[in-house]
Amino acid sequence: MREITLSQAVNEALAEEMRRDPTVFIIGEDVAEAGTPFKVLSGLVEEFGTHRVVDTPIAEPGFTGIAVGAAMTGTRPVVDLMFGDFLFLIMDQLCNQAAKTHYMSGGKLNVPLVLRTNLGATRRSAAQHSQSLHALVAHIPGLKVALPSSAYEAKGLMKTAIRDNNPVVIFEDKLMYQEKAPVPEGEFLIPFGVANVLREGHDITLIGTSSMVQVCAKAADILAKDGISAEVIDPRTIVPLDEAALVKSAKKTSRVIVVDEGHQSFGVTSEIASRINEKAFYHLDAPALRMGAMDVPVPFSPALEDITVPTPEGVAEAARKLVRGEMIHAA
Amino acid sequence: MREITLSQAVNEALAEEMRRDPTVFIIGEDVAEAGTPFKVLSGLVEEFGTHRVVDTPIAEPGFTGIAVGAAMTGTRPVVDLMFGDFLFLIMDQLCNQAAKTHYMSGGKLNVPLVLRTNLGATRRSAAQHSQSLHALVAHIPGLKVALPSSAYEAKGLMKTAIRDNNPVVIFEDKLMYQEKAPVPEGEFLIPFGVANVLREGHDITLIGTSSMVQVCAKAADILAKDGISAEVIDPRTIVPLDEAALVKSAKKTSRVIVVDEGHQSFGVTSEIASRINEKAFYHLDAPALRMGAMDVPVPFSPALEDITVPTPEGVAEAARKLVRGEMIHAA
Amino acid sequence: MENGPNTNTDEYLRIYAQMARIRTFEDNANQLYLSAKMPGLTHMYSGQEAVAVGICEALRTTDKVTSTHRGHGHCVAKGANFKEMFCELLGKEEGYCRGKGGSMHIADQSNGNLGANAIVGGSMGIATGAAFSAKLLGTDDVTVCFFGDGATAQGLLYEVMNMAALWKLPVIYACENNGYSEYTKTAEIAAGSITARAEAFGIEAHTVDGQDVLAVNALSERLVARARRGEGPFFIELMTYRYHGHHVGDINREYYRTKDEEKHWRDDRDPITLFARHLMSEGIATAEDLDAIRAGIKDEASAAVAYALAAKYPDVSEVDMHVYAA
Amino acid sequence: MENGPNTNTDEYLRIYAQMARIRTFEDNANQLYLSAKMPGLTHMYSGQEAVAVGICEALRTTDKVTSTHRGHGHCVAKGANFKEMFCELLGKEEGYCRGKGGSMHIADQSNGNLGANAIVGGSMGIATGAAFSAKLLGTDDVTVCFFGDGATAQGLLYEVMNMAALWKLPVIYACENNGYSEYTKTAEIAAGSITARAEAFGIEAHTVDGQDVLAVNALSERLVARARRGEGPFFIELMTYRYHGHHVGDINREYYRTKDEEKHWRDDRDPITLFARHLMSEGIATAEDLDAIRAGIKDEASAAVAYALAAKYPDVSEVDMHVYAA
Ligand SMILES: Cc1ncc(C[n+]2csc(CCOP(=O)(O)OP(=O)(O)O)c2C)c(N)n1
Ligand SMILES: Cc1ncc(C[n+]2csc(CCOP(=O)(O)OP(=O)(O)O)c2C)c(N)n1
Ligand SMILES: [Mg+2]
Ligand SMILES: [Mg+2]
Repeated sequence: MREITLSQAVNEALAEEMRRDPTVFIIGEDVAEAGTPFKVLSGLVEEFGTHRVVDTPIAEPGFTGIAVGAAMTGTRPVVDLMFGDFLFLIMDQLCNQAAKTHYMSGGKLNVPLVLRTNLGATRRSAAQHSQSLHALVAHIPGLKVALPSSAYEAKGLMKTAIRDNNPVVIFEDKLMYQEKAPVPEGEFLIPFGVANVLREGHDITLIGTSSMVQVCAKAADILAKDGISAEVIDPRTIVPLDEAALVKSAKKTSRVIVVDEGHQSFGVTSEIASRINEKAFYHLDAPALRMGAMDVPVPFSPALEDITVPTPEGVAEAARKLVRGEMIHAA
Repeated sequence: MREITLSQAVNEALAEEMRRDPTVFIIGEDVAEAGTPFKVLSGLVEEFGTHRVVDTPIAEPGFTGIAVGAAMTGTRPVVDLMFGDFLFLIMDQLCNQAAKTHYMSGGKLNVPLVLRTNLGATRRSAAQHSQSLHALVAHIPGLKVALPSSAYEAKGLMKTAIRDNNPVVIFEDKLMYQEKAPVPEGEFLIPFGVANVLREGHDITLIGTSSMVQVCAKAADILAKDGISAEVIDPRTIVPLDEAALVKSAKKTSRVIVVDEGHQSFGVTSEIASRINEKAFYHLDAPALRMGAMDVPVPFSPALEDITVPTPEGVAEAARKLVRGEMIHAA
Repeated sequence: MENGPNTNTDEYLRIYAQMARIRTFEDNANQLYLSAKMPGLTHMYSGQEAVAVGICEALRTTDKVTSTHRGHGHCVAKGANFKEMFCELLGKEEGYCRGKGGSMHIADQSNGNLGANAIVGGSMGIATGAAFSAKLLGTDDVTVCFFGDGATAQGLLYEVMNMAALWKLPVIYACENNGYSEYTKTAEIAAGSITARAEAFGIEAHTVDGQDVLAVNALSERLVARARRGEGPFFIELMTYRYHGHHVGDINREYYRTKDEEKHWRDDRDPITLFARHLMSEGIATAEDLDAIRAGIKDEASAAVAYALAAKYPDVSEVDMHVYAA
Repeated sequence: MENGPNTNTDEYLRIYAQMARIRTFEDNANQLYLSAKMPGLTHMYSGQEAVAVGICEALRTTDKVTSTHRGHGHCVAKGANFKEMFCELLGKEEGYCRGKGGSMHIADQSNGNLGANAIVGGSMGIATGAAFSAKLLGTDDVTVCFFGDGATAQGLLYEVMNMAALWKLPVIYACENNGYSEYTKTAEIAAGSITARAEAFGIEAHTVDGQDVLAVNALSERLVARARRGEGPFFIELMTYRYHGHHVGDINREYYRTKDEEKHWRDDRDPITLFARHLMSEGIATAEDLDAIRAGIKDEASAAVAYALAAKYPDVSEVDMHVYAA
């Protein structure tokens, strides 16, 4: 199969959907000629014109609000939010307006909006350009949250998101934009709420999201050398969450680590760990272990930044301890 | 001991701190002559003047930003955010600026700011005036989060918050403003990070926050009639969180329910349950059970709204099942 | 009073009736509150009727409006009926939003009302976005964004006006300046000039007497027609007054405004009385004609209230319906 | 060139030196990037020196500034030294922020620089709040809020200008209009007039040639003095240009601006060259004097770079220090 970058995959998904549906448009800063700073959208304005690939002023609340209103009135905006950290600027439009409109209107108004943004640290971009804020969005009923972990996932999830009649927030991993993966030529969709078992195993389950899926996969490689068989699962969307698949694996392996790049406390790992503990408690040898990013603002200094995020070695080490029954906490 | 309302308690705390420290000021909408819509601040402008009790235009991001800058330069603002739902408007100033300034400056700049706001549904105020958004704030390192559960707590925690050198968000329970509780006359502070055991028990631990502390206390009353002895704990602050006290109780009773008025998924109950499961796993008869608000926007209709929030009866019922070993999930 | 382009008798009487409908709706809503039959609080539109009606009479059904926490007036003026409105205010299943929205979120999709909003200024993006849709889809619908003087303090307004101006969107920003935001006078919270702010973004701005329904309507007809032709956006500041407190529970108001001031507006500046006088002096209608119109509306309102009181609440199973669209 | 109030030779030479310091700092920072010695990206201030220096020379040490993602110029102009700055850019413990902030968050508390900000417009509230503090505490410090033309699209600006105007705060909003926000021309993202927007809030606004350091300084001296006396706030739009790309990695720029345009600004409008010419034609300094100043600065910069390259990173134990203040 051909290999393309995550950037190209997102670009293809958008182009295909824009060809298919004339109501789909893109709005955001430097999305047209510049094709975004990450160059993800290159070429789209040439094909679809500036009325469908719309450059905005630096006014995130404003253009998100415009997208919400547009979505309520017959179009399907894809909002480009340059950095996930800017979510803090648009929370009102996203969480008070977009997320609640369908419910508050008793089902009469829809907001079929996609918000494309990103997550991930270790780019030396410091505290305001490195956050992974998907847990915040996932806490708000009415929003769906997708976390693609490869070019393939990015394409399939983006196409599903565009066709969804709800506001969907997609977080891409900044560090993955130039990473290639096999992506079939033709059209395909990836349904929301269906986890992907990347690798089967029987000693331990590693649940990873987004950037942490590869960390888990690499940890599984390390563990394999130690004779430990790790199952690796990518939930793909955290809202909706494929709880059944996660619980099933937990019951099978009886040991679970949940790895996510958001801050650990009050984060995604807590939710997933809680669900697993609730539903698979009597099958577990030890409580589901959370490995999120440290609860610190992301430091600029490379010497500090790299230790704030889970690594394959760190996950493998924790897994080894779990398998050996050495988890200190569980005393 | 005299009894005063939560409103009066907050008012007293502010007045005492403003007398003690001339750099403390209040800023927000209709805080001066009107004393806020909830009348919590009545009388303060008369004593401290309009330069220290500052009415603003309806510009939450703006006045929060002003408070952040003021806090960085020698004053101690208390920001009045009329409804917790408006947090979505100020997340950038709170989470990208206030929360990170101390860290990003390598410890050189401080932001001693208190944000007073509220939480709680069942006031028939619908989806944009009923949210309990403390989990979002708790996810962001650099912020402290206090959840007073009575007039007494409100006073002591507010005074501690004002003296803290960090941004602190205090969520008051809207429904409690007129509720009286014994509050000593003189000055007192309640330290952050020290949970309060309201009631000792040995069959089950009920951990409640804010509005849910009383729900847990009432559930304990109900349970007492059934001969079930429930321990009721109020963490008081969720950042910092008195994990040790919660884990200790969990180990003692071996059954835990965590009750909080925020949405359940990706919420406070997930965090607390995770920590208890991690640290007390082998002492538990069943996984810590989460009881948050439903994952739905808060509906206006009374017929619907009331069922979105945990009730004493609901908590008692769940507790009974836990004690009897009947938790369905735990299969 | 200025004569607008809607100069035939039917249209005049319709304008009168629409204003009377709003007033009657609010009187009933207030009564429901006072008699503890309505859940929660609500914000009365009484006094501002000429704004909503003057503007909405210049709109087509497919034109869009976005409304505010003080939204009953916009909802009625855009064509909503009493039954679904009262049902909504009482949280009943037959309400416009199945009781899930209530007063602060009432929307009427069928008439282009995209909804009230409990976030002050929260609908400014939505309105601008509806205008964006119209342009992209090539319809010639116009959107009116209603908001109060207090809402001009929200930065969102300036963000979206900038884009509306850059992209020449068919949106009209209608600022209802009723002199107060909650318990604070406008002068204390708005520096400079509100219309100059719009003009600074290159947006043509007008100020109009919001108690003169024909003046409001004449201006609106002109601007709506121009917006439809792609000459927008526009900004209108409408000088008006709310008779009641900020919300129904705001009873003691003397610390922020005098009874004399309230009396002056009610007695001398009432938009319905002023328009009735005009209709009679021009010989368009007699006092009896107008009485009959109002009586009919009162009956309709009473019937709707009775219906809504008796109507059923949504079933509890609805609580988690409509969180996500299919 | 207009003569400002700072007319003695020392001050002139200091102004020259400060501009040269910024240029030299940026040349070194760019070099660090190109040689892959600097982590991350950074935004060069070169070309805009007359703005930061013209303004900051009108300020006292206790006056405050807030800065932007393009913040090295403000930092140097407000008095910072190279060693701590380069250490910060390289993430070293001896940096102004112990390496935790980096280029986009560099702050220098000791000189009243409250910090760069990676959120466009993010510091507008902070600056206004610093002015609020000064007023409440009764100091007569003035705060200058630096931001770009692109940042005028952020609603926050209008929210805080409204309050600054209502409360007469000692703050000066300094909009550095360098013609671009990222890869987009200002005209495409700013409708109407930027200064008119401030004026609409009742704020006195000025436009000045941002390449003419004496003009900038003269205007700033006047406005700072007036702000100190409680006559603020003020707004200044400074017309300027950035020589480099949006950030150091923005190399191929021809799709959004021509090489001719860049050459015109560099050759004909360079603030340092223009000022040097003025100093020489007025007989204040010779070419040799100025060469000597620049040479001294270059040596200082090289030494600081060498120091910073050799300096140590913060210890890993620092990672969770400074999340909370004691
Ligand atoms: C973002 C936000 N801030 C504050 C409030 C509380 N609030 C509700 S209405 C109102 C006053 C609005 O004034 P104005 O815009 O003039 O409208 P009016 O009530 O006069 O119709 C305020 C402050 C709110 N609902 N939303
Ligand atoms: C809120 C926010 N939106 C977008 C960005 C990305 N961004 C960084 S700089 C910039 C352009 C800023 O333009 P301007 O304000 O004119 O400053 P200049 O770069 O020209 O100095 C943008 C869009 C950001 N950092 N913050
Ligand atoms: Mg008003
Ligand atoms: Mg610029």
